[in-house]
Amino acid sequence: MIPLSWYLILAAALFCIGFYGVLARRNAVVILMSVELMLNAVNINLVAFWRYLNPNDISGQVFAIIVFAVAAAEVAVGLALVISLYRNRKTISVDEVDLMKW
Amino acid sequence: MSTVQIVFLFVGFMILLAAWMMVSRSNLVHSALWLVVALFGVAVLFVLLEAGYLAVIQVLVYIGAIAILMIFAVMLTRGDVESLTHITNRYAGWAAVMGAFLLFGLVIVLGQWPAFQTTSPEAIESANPVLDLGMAFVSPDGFTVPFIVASVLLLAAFIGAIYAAFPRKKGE
Amino acid sequence: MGFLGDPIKFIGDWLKSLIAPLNLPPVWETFLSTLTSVIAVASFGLLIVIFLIWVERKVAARFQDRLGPNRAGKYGLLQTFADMVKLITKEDTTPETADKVVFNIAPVLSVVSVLLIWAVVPFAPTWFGTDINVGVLYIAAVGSFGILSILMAGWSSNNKYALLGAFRAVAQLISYEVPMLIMLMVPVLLASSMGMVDIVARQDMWFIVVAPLAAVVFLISAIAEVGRTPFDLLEAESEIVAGFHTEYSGMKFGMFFAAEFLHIFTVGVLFAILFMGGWRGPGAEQFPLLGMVYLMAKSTVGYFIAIWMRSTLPRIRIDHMLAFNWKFLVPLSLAILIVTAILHKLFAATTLYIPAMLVGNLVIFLASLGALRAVAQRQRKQRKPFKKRPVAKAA
Amino acid sequence: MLDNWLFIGIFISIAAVFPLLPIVIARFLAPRRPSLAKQETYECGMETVGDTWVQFKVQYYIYALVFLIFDIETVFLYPWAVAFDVLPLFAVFEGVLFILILVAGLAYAWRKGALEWA
Repeated sequence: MIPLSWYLILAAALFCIGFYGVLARRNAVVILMSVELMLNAVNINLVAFWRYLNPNDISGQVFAIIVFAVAAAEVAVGLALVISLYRNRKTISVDEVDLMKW
Repeated sequence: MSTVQIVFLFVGFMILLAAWMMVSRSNLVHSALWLVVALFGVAVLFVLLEAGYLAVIQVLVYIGAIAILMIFAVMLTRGDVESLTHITNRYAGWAAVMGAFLLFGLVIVLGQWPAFQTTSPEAIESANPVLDLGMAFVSPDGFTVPFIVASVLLLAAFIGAIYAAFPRKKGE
Repeated sequence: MGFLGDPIKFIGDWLKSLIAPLNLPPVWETFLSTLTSVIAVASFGLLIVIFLIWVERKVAARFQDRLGPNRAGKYGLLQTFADMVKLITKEDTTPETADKVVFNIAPVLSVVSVLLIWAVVPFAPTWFGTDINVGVLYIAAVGSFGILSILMAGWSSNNKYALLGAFRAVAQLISYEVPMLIMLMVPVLLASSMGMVDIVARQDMWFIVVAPLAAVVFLISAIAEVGRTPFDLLEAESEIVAGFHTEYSGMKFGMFFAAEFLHIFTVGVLFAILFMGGWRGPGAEQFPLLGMVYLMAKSTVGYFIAIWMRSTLPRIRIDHMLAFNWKFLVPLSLAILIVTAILHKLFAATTLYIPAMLVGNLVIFLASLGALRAVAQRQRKQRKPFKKRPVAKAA
Repeated sequence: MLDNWLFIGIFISIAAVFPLLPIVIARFLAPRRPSLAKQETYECGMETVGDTWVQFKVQYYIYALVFLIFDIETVFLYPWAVAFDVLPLFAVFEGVLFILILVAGLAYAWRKGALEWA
């Protein structure tokens, strides 16, 4: 069988790639995609913990499903804001959205 | 090396490659398609973890809905011409350093945790995990409150997203 | 029993005896037997398309008072092979500006998405590809690859019509997936399982009897998922050239075409499994072959209705079609789900079960008819009076 | 359980090979005489004007959004439907409540006119 550590390292690497994407990219849509990657990394961890440490308690899966719901809500509102931003400012580059600085 | 391990390594490599391509492509649609590959890989991991229901909803929700939503959003915003030339902001180098540092730290911290050494899981006793899931969602000593709160959260996201995305009528 | 009793088992045993002397490790044996059954199921799916294309052309021709294909072979049976040869030897052009990789993946993905459904179809009591305990949701999930393939095809063509067609297609497909998902829940609820094998096994009473409205709504939304007339806004030849596959030619176009034909029959198969008892019928338990015949015969019901609708109804305008879905089918399907759930809980295993279900369905049906009537009357009142146009005089 | 999924894993690869075969065969059999006119974007013989990436209506996004919300709803409701026979009556009403809360969202979208195409 696969050791638990493989899953955890893979999830950590995926999380870090998403983290880099969030910090480095300028395009708001890609930032949201990177957030999805991070949430998926978390989900891998949750399910791996459920499977390896406590497989006969269903709460690990329930938690993962709640993460699904949260991810969907986040993406729906996030993209709606991006579209609204584009409509008003004609850009979705987060570098140029600096109204709050004034 | 068992067969399952080879499958895992292959899928894991595919996920990381796809994730990296996703954050480094300048073409936004390509980014979204690489995201789909990565998400599909995660679904395969769920299968390996014997969480079939999660694998299926991973495909249904992420590939069927979220990826489509992403591509629609890309099309609606047309992409900045500028961002095709330099796709990262000026902190990209620092972000890479911080990401690598984070990965390093995570692996170190995880390595000191005793459960990190777990190699083989116990068998799942439940005959039908999906049924257990359904019971857990609605039984009073289970997850009734999260179940209802999830629907309220979705309602809030629904209304909020429509309010934000829908163009205002004049005088509103 | 021998060959006629259970041909698949017969052939399987024969194949096993063939590889037995090789003394392969058990992993390889599992792999080989799985591979064989995969190839069997998948090629059955693809071979049946060749036949279906002929059937559909014949039936559609009869609706239009034509003969249909009748030159190539007896009754034109070889027509599809002729078409295949034609498609294979046609030049395959790729537009210069297209995104080549995505452009080439899309048609393959579209066939894969339909073919994957066949992995969980129970053909007969002991014949099924695999029985995963999330079968119904699996069907919905692989459908999302089809949606993705359309988006990929439309975007990578770098053609305004293709992109527009893809967007309209996806808007339609995701809209009609909502009532389909909700209606798939009704058999799951009645059978208390998501496995396709279980769902068939629990249908001592066909589910179409206890949930007729659910069956109808499922069929409508599933046909819309395929994108055939009257829901063929994906292609809409007269409006957006040929929709998302405008730029495709040769065999790649043929793949989209095959996927569509296979999909429409798959809808019939799913309808038969979920609502009409699948392979169940007299004698099917003893002779799996008979079960297969029953399943195919039942599948033609949904399939025939789809062809019938295609050759009878005109295309629906896109705003009407989406409004029909969101303002009628989705609320209706939610109402059906709630009523079915409550009635099933209250009356299951009592003698009143079937009458109660039927009354519940009838009430929803009448209420939805009343709602449609009220809307139609209101629209009629709002409409401006019709102006008489001058009629050209006969010379 | 993994055996069942092995079947699907192999099925995916075979299902990808099957449609690839005729395409590859066609590559060898079909003539290939590319010319500029053939490889142009086909827009009914007209020359293409402007960028392909035209501005789309926000309506498409709204439909995808409603779809996403209902998708997640089914994720919660399918386990409920599977466990249906063993659930007590109040649990049935919990599921109904879950549906009704989301119907409120649909009603909002309807009133706001977000479901209109035009």
